[in-house]
Amino acid sequence: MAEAQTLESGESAAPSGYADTRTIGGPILSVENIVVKFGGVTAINDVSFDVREGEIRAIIGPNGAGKSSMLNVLNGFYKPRSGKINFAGQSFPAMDPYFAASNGIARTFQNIALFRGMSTLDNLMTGRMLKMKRNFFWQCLYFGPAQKEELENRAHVERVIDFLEIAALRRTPVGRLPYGLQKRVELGRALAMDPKILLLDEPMAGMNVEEKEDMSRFIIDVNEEFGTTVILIEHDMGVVMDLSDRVVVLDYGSKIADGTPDEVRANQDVIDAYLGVSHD
Amino acid sequence: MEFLHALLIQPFADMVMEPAFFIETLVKGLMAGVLYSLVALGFVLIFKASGVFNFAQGVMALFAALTLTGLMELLEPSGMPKALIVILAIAATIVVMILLALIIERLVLRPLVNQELIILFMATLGLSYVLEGAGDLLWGSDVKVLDIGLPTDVWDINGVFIEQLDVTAAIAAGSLVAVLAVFFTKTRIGRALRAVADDHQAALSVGISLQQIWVIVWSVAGIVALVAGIMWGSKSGVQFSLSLIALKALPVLILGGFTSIPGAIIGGLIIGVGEKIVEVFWYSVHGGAVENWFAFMLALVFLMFRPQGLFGDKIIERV
Amino acid sequence: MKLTRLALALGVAGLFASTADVPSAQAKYDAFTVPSLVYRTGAYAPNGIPVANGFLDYFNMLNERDGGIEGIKVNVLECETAYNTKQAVECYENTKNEGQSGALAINPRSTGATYALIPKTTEDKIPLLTLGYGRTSAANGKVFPYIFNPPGTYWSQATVFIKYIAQQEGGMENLKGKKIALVYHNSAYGKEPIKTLETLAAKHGFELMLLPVDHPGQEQKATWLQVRRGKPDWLLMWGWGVMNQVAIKEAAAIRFPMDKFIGVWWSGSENDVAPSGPAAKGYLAGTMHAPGSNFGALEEIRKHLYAKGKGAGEESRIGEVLYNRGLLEAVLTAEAIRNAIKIHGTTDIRGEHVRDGFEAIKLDDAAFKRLDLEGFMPPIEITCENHEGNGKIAVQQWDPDTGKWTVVSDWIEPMRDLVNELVSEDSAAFAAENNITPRQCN
Amino acid sequence: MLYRETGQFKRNYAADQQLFPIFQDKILLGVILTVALAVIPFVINDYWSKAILLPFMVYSFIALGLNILVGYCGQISLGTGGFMAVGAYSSYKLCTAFPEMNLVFVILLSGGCTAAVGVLFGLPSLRIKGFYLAVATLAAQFFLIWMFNKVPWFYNYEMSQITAPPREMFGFLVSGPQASPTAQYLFVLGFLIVFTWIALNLVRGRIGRSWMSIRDMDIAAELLGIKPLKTKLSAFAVSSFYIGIGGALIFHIWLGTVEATEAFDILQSFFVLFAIIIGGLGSVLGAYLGAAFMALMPVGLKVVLVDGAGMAVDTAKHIEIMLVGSLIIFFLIKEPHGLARMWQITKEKLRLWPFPY
Repeated sequence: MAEAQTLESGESAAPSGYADTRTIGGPILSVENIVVKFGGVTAINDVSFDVREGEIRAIIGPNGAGKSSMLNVLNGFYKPRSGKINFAGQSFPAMDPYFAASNGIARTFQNIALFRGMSTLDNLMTGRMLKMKRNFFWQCLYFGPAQKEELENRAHVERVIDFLEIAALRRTPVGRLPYGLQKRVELGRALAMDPKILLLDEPMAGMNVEEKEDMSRFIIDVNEEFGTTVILIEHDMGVVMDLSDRVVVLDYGSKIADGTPDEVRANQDVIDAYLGVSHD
Repeated sequence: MEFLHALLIQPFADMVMEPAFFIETLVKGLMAGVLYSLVALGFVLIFKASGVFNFAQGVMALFAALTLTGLMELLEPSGMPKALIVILAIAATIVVMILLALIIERLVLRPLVNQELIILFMATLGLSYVLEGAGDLLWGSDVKVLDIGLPTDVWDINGVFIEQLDVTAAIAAGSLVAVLAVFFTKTRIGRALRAVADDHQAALSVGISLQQIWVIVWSVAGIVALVAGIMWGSKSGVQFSLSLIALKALPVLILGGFTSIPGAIIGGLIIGVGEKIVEVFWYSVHGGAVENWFAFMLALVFLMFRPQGLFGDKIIERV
Repeated sequence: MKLTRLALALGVAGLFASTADVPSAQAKYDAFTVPSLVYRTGAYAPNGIPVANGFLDYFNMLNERDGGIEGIKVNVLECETAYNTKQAVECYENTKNEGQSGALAINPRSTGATYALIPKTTEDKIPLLTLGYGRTSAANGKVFPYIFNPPGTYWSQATVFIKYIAQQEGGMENLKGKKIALVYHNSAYGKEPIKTLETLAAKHGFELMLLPVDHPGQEQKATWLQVRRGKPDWLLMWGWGVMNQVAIKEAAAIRFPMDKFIGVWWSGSENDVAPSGPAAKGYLAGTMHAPGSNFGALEEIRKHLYAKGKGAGEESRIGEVLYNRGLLEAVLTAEAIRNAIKIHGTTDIRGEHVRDGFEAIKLDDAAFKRLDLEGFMPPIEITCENHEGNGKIAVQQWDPDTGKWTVVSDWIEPMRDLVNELVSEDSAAFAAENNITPRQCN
Repeated sequence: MLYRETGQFKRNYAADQQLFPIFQDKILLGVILTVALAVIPFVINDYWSKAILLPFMVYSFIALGLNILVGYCGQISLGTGGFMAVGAYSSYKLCTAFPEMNLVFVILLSGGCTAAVGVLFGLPSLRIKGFYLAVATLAAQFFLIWMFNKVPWFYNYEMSQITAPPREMFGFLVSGPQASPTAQYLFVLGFLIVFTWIALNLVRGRIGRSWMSIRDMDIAAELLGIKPLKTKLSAFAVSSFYIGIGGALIFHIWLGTVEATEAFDILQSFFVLFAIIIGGLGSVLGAYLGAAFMALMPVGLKVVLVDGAGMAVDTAKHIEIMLVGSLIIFFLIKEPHGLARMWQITKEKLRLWPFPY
């Protein structure tokens, strides 16, 4: 698994007739034996998996399986009871949110977590926060270095805006946008961070078919054009199977399957979990 | 060294050396605490049911007490026996407070439903201005003596002085809490109120009218304000300063939690006892008049360990 | 739309304010302007109302009876401060140029406002009358040429209380070993007597216990626990507002002997003792003037105002302590205006002339008789260097059965040496700090 | 038509990110600045200075500071009065300890002192949120006022009522009784203009966005790499800096004398909080509008009711209080986002007015 591999086109990831030119690298991030508990409840129980550079990795499972908790562990919002996280050449018992962000882990949220009082543009600009270094003094003056930096980052954000086709929404407070667009802005904010790894928590929940198609296209584009590794939680099986290179399946906090979409689809435990076979 | 001695040793030595005085301090602290609780209770009722931080609670106490004294003055010339006047005036004041709740719901709360909490808080501030002006305009700004026949004497129990008015206040507060407890657990409306407190949407979906609930809860808070107004007003006379007792309730609120009735009571008692003991026994350290900030500091330090207060609902963060 | 209306209101406000600032010089004034900074609202309103009424009634009575002063009516301009310094400053600026005369004298009626206005009125040459409050060292007329604080300062009063206590205890030497507690409003005002009392404590060997009470003073249990514990022989109180009522009630509750409890003259009104009912019997307070309504001038007020329905308050409240206090402010102001006219030989007077009038105030028994106020207060004499006026101070006692205050002591002379020493020390420091060269008085 | 933006194109990001991108706004601002700088100084008198303009400007300054904390960073504070007192008393100490120091530096330094105190009392904000934090900041309010009243060092062992010594700027007295209204007005105006500009710069840049992100969704902000404690404390620091300067200006320029217990009591904290809520949370313009409403409305009503309608002062005051209260409620119902939002909506209407269709 260590050496690079190339997926055959049309097998799983990209729509048919589309040549997959991506290079999937070695593991960029991995978790080992993660346990998360809230009070007496075990949300994640001894889960391990890895994510390879450049792939789209899906985490699926029924409601309450611990998927969002897993993302929360990956970017440091939850501290696991035990286990470790390997990232950026280091190993941590728990991720530090600031370290995660500054090393290129960005995410979107299941329930949109945009800054509702700010405009679309400002929301995206917050994604550039870590790239902006001018100190307080220059910020007070604005003109000079701070403005230069501001404009450079603005140019970057404008590229994301163009990419996501939300140019018309620049000045609109995001609280006033419809749901689907809010999801898109949230993706934009994550993209503005220039992420190496993008964590997407149900990016298509509550969308209609067209919106889902748009969103799928963006995810694929991001993955292909920028080579961004994507970790994706999604309920829509069709989408998951189409998009992802590999899938982890969680049920009641435990990993029950891990593999390509086809492998997972054939796994009896997964079928049981989704069809609701009772646990003993 | 001397300072450390005064800070760390002397006060405790004093407590041991003067047990009777220590007990009296404790008792007075508890009594003061009861009075704080009475005010805090009004805040909690409204916050619990509607999430509104009702800044006007203090002014409501003033308004209720002003109305009561005003009505008693009006009834005075009728020649009725004093007890009857008092009962009539109290009943009439309760009616006024209920009317007030109706008006507040109609003119302030209903148009602001679903607004952010800080906006509602701000509106209660506007309300406190209106009530303050109206109370003074209607009844005048003079000090009014409030005498509804509560005992004012002092019991001397082996050199420990206990004011009967304080004991009355404690009994009133206790019965009030008991009545409220019965109201919340045994009556249909009470259960509805708790449903609203837990989840507005859910309450609406089972057919509880938010408007009614608000009127009821503001009426109850108005009656609590009346009790607080009577207890405080009997001591100092009824005058504008009565509205400032609200400040005394704020540390109690953060200590006890904004949503807990037992919290308001226990918080009040802790604040009352704590500030009296610190004020009295550590006098040589600070030189007096530390009660105000001490209450808040106590609450603040406490909050650092339990951000939701003593009995408040646990805050769970999720994304 | 709302904004335009708001702008309109503000515009109107501006218009009024700007027209107010045009001074004109006519041959004879229509009226003298005497602003009255009142607090008929807010936390201290119960005290502010009678003071304001007494002041207003006296001038209105002069207007009704004599057609004013020297035939010129006095226009008392009330301005509401709610006992708030910021609003008082607004009031001062709003009224100081009103009318043809401009403000002839200002009564700020709060310590904070007094301090804020001392430099301003000095600059604007308008006398500031602070009757028994304000800045003590303003008694030094050389440093504070426009500030008057007759008939006595807090420092004078503190020495009088100690003298009274010594009298009751049978002599100054008996103060030794006694314990005197001071319960005070925790503000600049309440802290005023501390320095004096500390000096006296050191000199006469009594122990001083300091018990601050924070504004507003609704809740004082801790303070009175301290009193219970410290067991002082005498209690002094520098209180204000609701603090007074609660303190008297708490003192009764711990069974402190009321006749050993002396309040400053701002803690000795009917309002302060009323909520305590019979428990306040025997409570003492300082006073600068006699209580009650048995004075000719008050009769005149009844006759010329209340009988015609023109009184400022309720008739039954004429003669209350604070009503008489307001009346005294008016009497002194009127007297200063009269003096100013006499000295300068014209009725076209302004604030600076009235200052000279204040410095010529010499009210002896005969003068009080002329004013229909025989026995109202002991003689005072204000001079260029002495703005305190050497008033004497008495102690009065409350009797809830009759609902009246009675003066129970002689009119006691303060310890002038001690007070003067403190005054000159403090005023010299003020002069140095503010680059003031004390003026010459001859 | 008045606010027509058609035809005003932005050709680069710098032009798009300027403070007043719309041409009409620039004109309006120009007019206001011209009046403020070139007209008012020549016509101002004591009344306009002490009763109207200084209170308005000083409270605008303080409201601006509080709005940074509450409106932009979402941390409700009721310690404003206490922080104002820190500004006033530290400027008094600095001013009397170093009589040669220029008043501008004195005031800036006292702003710095206040910022330090603000950071200290901002520490609990990491754990405490919402109304709990609001009430907890009252600890700062009560403790600071008690301290300034209690510890004689702060008032140089004299009266706890401190008095501002006379100080000059460019040869003109700006504090003390002899200071001319023009000098005082321009002094405060200078502070106001400079620091409004700085505030505008801060809120439109990186720091402002970090504040707003904490306000809107602190968890998401943290996961973007924004450090909550640092961000909150920076808001406390900047906010307290402004409030401290405001307190120092009240002391030196407007009142000339203050006493902590009276001038900076808890009601001041509420007063400023109301100003920003009425004016508009998270809006620099809102701070100005709110301060105007809270500071000038009572004066205006007083003039109308007492001088205009000849009402008795106490009745007028009661009615004034009721009116202010009713107006607060009315504005909240009409536009919960404050006068600033109302102005924005008016502007949007004016884009088409008088031809709305």
